[in-house]
Amino acid sequence: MSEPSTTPAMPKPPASRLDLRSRSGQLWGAVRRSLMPLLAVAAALLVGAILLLIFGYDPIQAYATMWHGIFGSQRNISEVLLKATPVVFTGVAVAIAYSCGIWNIGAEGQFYLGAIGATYVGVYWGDLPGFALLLLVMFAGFIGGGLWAVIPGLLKTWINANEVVVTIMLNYIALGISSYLVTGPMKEASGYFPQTDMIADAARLPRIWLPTRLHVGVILAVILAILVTILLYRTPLGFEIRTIGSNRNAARFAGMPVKRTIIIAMLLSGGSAGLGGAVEIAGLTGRLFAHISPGYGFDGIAVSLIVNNNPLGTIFSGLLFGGLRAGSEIMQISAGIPSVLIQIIQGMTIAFVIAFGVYNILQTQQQKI
Amino acid sequence: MTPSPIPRLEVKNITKRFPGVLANDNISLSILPGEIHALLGENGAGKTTLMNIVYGLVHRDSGEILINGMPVNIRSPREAIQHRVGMVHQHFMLVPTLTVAENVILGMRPFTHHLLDMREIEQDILKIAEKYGLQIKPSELISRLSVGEQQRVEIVKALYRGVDLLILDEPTAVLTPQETTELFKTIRSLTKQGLSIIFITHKLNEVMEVADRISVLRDGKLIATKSVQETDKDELAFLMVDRCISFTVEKPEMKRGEPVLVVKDLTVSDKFRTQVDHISFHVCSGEILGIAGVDGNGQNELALSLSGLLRPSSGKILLNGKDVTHESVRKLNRVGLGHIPADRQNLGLVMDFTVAENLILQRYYCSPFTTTLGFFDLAQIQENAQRLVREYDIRTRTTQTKLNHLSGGNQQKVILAREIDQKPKLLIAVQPTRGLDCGATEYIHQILVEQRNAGAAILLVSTELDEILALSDRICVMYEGKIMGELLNTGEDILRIGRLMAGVTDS
Amino acid sequence: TPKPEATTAPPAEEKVFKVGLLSPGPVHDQGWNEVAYNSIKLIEKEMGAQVSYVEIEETPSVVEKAFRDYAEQGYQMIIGHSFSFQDAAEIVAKDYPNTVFLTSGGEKVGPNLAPVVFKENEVAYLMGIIGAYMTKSGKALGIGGEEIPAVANPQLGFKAGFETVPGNECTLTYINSWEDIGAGKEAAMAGIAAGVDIVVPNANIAGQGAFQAAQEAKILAFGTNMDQSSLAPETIIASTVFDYPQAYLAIAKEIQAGTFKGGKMIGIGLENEQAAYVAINPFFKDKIPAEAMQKFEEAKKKILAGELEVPGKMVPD
Amino acid sequence: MELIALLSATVRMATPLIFVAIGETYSERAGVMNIGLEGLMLIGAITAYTAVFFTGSLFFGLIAAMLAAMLFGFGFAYLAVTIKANQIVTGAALNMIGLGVSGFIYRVVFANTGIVSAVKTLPAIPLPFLSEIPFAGPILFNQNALVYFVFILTPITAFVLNKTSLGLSIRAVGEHPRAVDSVGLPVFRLRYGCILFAAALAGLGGAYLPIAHANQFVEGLTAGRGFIALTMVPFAGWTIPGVFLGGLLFGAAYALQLRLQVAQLAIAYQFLQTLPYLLTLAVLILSRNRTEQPKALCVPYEAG
Ligand SMILES: Nc1ncnc2c1ncn2[C@@H]1O[C@H](COP(=O)(O)OP(=O)(O)OP(=O)(O)O)[C@@H](O)[C@H]1O
Ligand SMILES: Nc1ncnc2c1ncn2[C@@H]1O[C@H](COP(=O)(O)OP(=O)(O)OP(=O)(O)O)[C@@H](O)[C@H]1O
Ligand SMILES: [Mg+2]
Ligand SMILES: [Mg+2]
Repeated sequence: MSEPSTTPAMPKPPASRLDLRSRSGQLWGAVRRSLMPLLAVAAALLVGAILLLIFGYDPIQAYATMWHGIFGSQRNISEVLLKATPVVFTGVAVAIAYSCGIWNIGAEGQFYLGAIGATYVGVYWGDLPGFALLLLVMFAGFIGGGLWAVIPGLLKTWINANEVVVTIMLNYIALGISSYLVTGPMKEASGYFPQTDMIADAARLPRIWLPTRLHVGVILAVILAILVTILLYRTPLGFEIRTIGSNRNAARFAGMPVKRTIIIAMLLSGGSAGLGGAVEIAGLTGRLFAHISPGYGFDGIAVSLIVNNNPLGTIFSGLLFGGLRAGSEIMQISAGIPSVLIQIIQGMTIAFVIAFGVYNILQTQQQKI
Repeated sequence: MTPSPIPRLEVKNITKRFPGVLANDNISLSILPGEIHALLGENGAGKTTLMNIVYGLVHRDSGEILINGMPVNIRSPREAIQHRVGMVHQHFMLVPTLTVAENVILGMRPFTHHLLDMREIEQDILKIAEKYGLQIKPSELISRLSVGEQQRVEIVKALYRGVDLLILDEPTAVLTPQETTELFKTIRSLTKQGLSIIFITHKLNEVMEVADRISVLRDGKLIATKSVQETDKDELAFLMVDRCISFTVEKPEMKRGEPVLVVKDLTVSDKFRTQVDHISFHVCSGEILGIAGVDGNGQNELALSLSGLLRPSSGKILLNGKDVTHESVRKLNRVGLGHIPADRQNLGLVMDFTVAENLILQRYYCSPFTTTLGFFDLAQIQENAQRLVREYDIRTRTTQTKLNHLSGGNQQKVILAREIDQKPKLLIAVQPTRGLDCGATEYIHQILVEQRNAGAAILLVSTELDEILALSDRICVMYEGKIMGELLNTGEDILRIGRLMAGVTDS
Repeated sequence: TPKPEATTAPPAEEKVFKVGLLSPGPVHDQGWNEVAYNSIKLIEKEMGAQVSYVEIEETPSVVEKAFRDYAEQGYQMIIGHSFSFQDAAEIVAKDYPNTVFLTSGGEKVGPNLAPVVFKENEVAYLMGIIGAYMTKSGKALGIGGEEIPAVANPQLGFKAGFETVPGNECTLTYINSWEDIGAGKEAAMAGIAAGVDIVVPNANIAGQGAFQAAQEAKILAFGTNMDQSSLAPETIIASTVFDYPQAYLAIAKEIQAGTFKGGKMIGIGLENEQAAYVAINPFFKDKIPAEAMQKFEEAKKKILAGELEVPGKMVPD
Repeated sequence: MELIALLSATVRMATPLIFVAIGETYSERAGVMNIGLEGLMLIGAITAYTAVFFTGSLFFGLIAAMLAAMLFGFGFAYLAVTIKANQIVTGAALNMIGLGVSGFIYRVVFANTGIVSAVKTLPAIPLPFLSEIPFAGPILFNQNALVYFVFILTPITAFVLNKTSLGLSIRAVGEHPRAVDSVGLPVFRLRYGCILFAAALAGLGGAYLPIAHANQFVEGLTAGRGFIALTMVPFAGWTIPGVFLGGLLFGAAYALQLRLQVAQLAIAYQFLQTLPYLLTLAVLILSRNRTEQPKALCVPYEAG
């Protein structure tokens, strides 16, 4: 050893080589991590097949139908992407809040508020020039959802109110608001149905894969996931968010603005979900109904957690969810399998995915408590 | 030679590998009845791992364990307890939201029996504690205790269970000298009744004082087992780190400059009590001011309030002549305050972040880590980490290793590297060497002195009188939130300091 | 222009008459959705048609795909069983001119697109008249699942009929659920405590909680959408019946025969005695005052003659 | 009379919530959050309905409901404790499976065979003398057996949690499982036990709906009660008396909003419907209770 003996020496190869090795290790880990969910889906389908057999359905036909329903045509693929889109938005929302140590069970409500904000702008400010209107619609969605999520954020930082309670309660309140608006102040001009008027044409998201109805929202979802990943892992704000999420005391010790960061994280989290709501309105429905979401906010929780709250990962888990949902409808339509049975298979798929996935992740990072 | 008695504990060829680390490498060792067996080794040498294996908390990859000559397969602490093995852990195994008494009896009574008559239980516990001279308040919540007090609870907890073999993993790291003396008395009286003790420490003085035999681990291997008569401090230190250790700190004459920190009439209190009681003192550049005192006398609160984490209820704090009493942590950090906190895992570090991330915990938003565009410069962060790992000899596999995979000593070095690298004008160091091996301690002492020589003002808070005497230029003694007295460190006032620490004034 | 996609059914199957149903909830809900399910079952039985249904969350955005899935597979008739499916139906109908799209409720029309709308308000009005003479306290309570036209319109009709007797008052509660039987029961009990002695639940199975409460409190009730008398034989005086199965069967026959003409709302009211009527529970036949039945018949005539406009009108003349 | 009706409606609405929340309190105190309560309630509901339908025995129905929910709870425990899967997603999956399984059983056994019918329900049992106490009597002492059970269960579970060594172990395992492990207590078994206990109570809470509150089963009849019960636990600061009061508060607000709707105030009914949620929020904000959640909540335990 060349170093003088007074300073303690540790034999070690150049750090860069070590890091390189660890990076390739990470790559292998990532490959395995993405293989495991596939295995899990396979296992779930196997158990599902047994269930189908027991109840007198032909599993081969059922799965063939499902396969066709997912990959069978341009349109089917586009529908899977469409179904994945909203849950990527809500999944990213859950992931941001989780990184900051907050359980956002309220993505559902934030999605609604985003949809409401977007509809309001799209309907009542429809005269604005084209692109500006579209931007404003998206912005209104972001702000609607974001402010709704700031409420639990503020209550958390001001009085340390438990966010699980607050966000769940706010979900119900958001539903009430939506129902009130479509039956009251925002009800369509003709006054017949509990729905708003159509938003202006200029406020609609352009389609990107004619003749399917796939719209630019799916690209927005991917961009959002990428931006949030960059934010969390490549910027000071993201570092603050993650530090607070891991150890709030250490964040204070490091001089981070804890309260402010929590509020910002919640704004971004709710904003993502709200953007999802805006995309749903501007991309698909064109107007607000009392029930604009079949539970995208709740799916977002699973979508985020399955991939360990990695925003980029939500693209993949979102696709899994989109595929399952699209497959579910086609299995009912073409194979006559009741929705409840499909629900069981979906539930099991998630259970398997999480069981396999987490087992694998734990192998790479044994955590002490 | 008399036939040696059946060992109380014998481990044979124990091997344990963690991802990337061979923590225990084919270790064989035996502990005799009535023996005090010291286990020595650098931070990360594998001492705790070995003991966790014996206690069933960690599972060995291979090897054998015999208790009283019988091979046993200990897979959980329950089985260890059944074999009358007790362990006081390095990192406390106490539930903060429960009381002392609840922690002590946890797991002691079958679920089906015994409604908990807490008053009776508390009496029992007090009896045991008094018998061994350990002071505890059974009805107090753990979360309201200082680390030293918690350590006492851990010992009582083990004794309350009745054991033949007691493992003490660095029990004295957080005890005052008096408490340590008491503990040794306790240990000796226990061994008289045939109890065996395994005693892990980094303090060679203690080893020489109390141990019968000593085993030294290095890099997961057993290097040697010696009886206390056939060895000395220097040899042990050499065995541990494979080089010579100097136990005294080279300290040139102080070059005292302007006062950097001035504290005037500072008071900190919460709902329950006043922790810092109208304190005034100052620290100059180029000087180390030692704050001595028994743990739990307000030193922690003092340090926290100086670094902006705790709001003082009255008084003034001046840093470089400016009033910073109510400044934010961030601002204090920017004007040159460094802080090595006592509670490193909870305050100083983010345990599931990487080494590199922990090393930029305060300066992440500054250049060069963040570019003008507002994004991280990963290359700079990485380079910073590699440089600090090298300069401060942080033993980690990579800079991307998570902190909870580092040994305690290396975790401490991460904080030290980060704080000192910012070239603080005022460095508050609270228990900077708690739990560190003698090599690392020597190293940290050197660095603190270097900083002082370079003109930093250093506020050293330590319950280790040795450390205070070795490093300080001036010494203040705290007792119940007050400063009992201040003196220049001539190295000759040990008795007077001891009196002050006990709350006895000079008059 | 959309290209026809690869999945066309084999030619042999093309002669089979195929009917698809988009159900916005579980088809066994003993209410709204079950009615639609019964419709396709009836078509299957009577015409030997091949029928299929899909339960989708009540979210308009997912509907378009389901419409297309059926149309794509050559279904000739697709029922979208909610007014809120009409936007999607309108879009898809343009692409599949050989398929007839029907929505239960709604207003959008096209050559191969038509809503089927019952004049629920008129039938409910008549039932309200019976209620007006059966009540002792003069108070009735409607219990709705959610505020949708199929609940709000008949409620307006019932209220108008009930309040033809001066001093009578009819109020409405929403329970925000179609499944929560407990809530239906509690809503009825809240009304009972406030002096109501007639409840009119219109909330699918959740409404059965209200019948249960009425039975326990020994007050009276009316059924909605189908003859519900058997659920509480000594409590339910009468029910409004909107016979979707018969209506859809008739339409299916037209479609198969090639005589179906879209382009307008298919309104079904009292003039169609088999499809929209008040079914009186035999147990109560003799217990309804003669005066009530007289007013009932008078009102029916006036409505049919266009002399009486009942609130809650949905179908333009 | 109005007030008595309101209060007894409160008790009826609150009972299933309190059952479920008591169980979940145990589970969370032991460090396991189960958001699959809704699914477990549905399992309990369909099982009780089926069992009572075919055997006519209400008692058997309740036992069967608890056992069936425990079976699914065991699956949850296996994933969440043994496999260390993320508790939240596992709970979400449980909700799906519960909805699917209960709906499937209902269709196969009842709807498709056309034998849907009302079942017999738990009768109100007026307690002698007590039920005649003016005012309180009819509210408290003229209820069905499950309501009495909730009144008994609340103090018992509170006592066990706070005053026995089992309760001490449960409280400790949710805070610091490693400490519990280090004193030789079985961390996994404690967690399994609490999860199963919570599942049994969720089954009971679910069973209450078709055989005590109403007399029918329908897909999704729990209508979000599992989630409300879930919020009651942190709302109450993880205490048993707290969830009892929280359940009553929510039940009262629900019963009140129905009455306000009947009263035809000039307020949109949607705002009245949100009253229970707003009230819960308001109480949460105003109350001084800021208990921290158990430290190890949602953290799987990894033995050395
Ligand atoms: N351990 C904790 N658990 C729950 N909430 C906490 C915890 N620590 C802090 N908080 C919440 O976060 C807040 C952060 O406190 P603090 O006043 O230190 O923020 P700050 O860093 O000074 O932010 P700002 O400068 O914006 O005021 C606290 O007031 C409290 O509400
Ligand atoms: N759970 C774990 N996962 C991975 N590595 C571990 C784990 N526990 C310990 N190690 C590693 O094993 C080695 C031995 O650690 P151990 O805690 O036994 O050291 P020690 O001798 O007790 O050190 P100290 O004096 O600092 O307490 C260290 O390199 C440590 O990083
Ligand atoms: Mg150690
Ligand atoms: Mg502050």
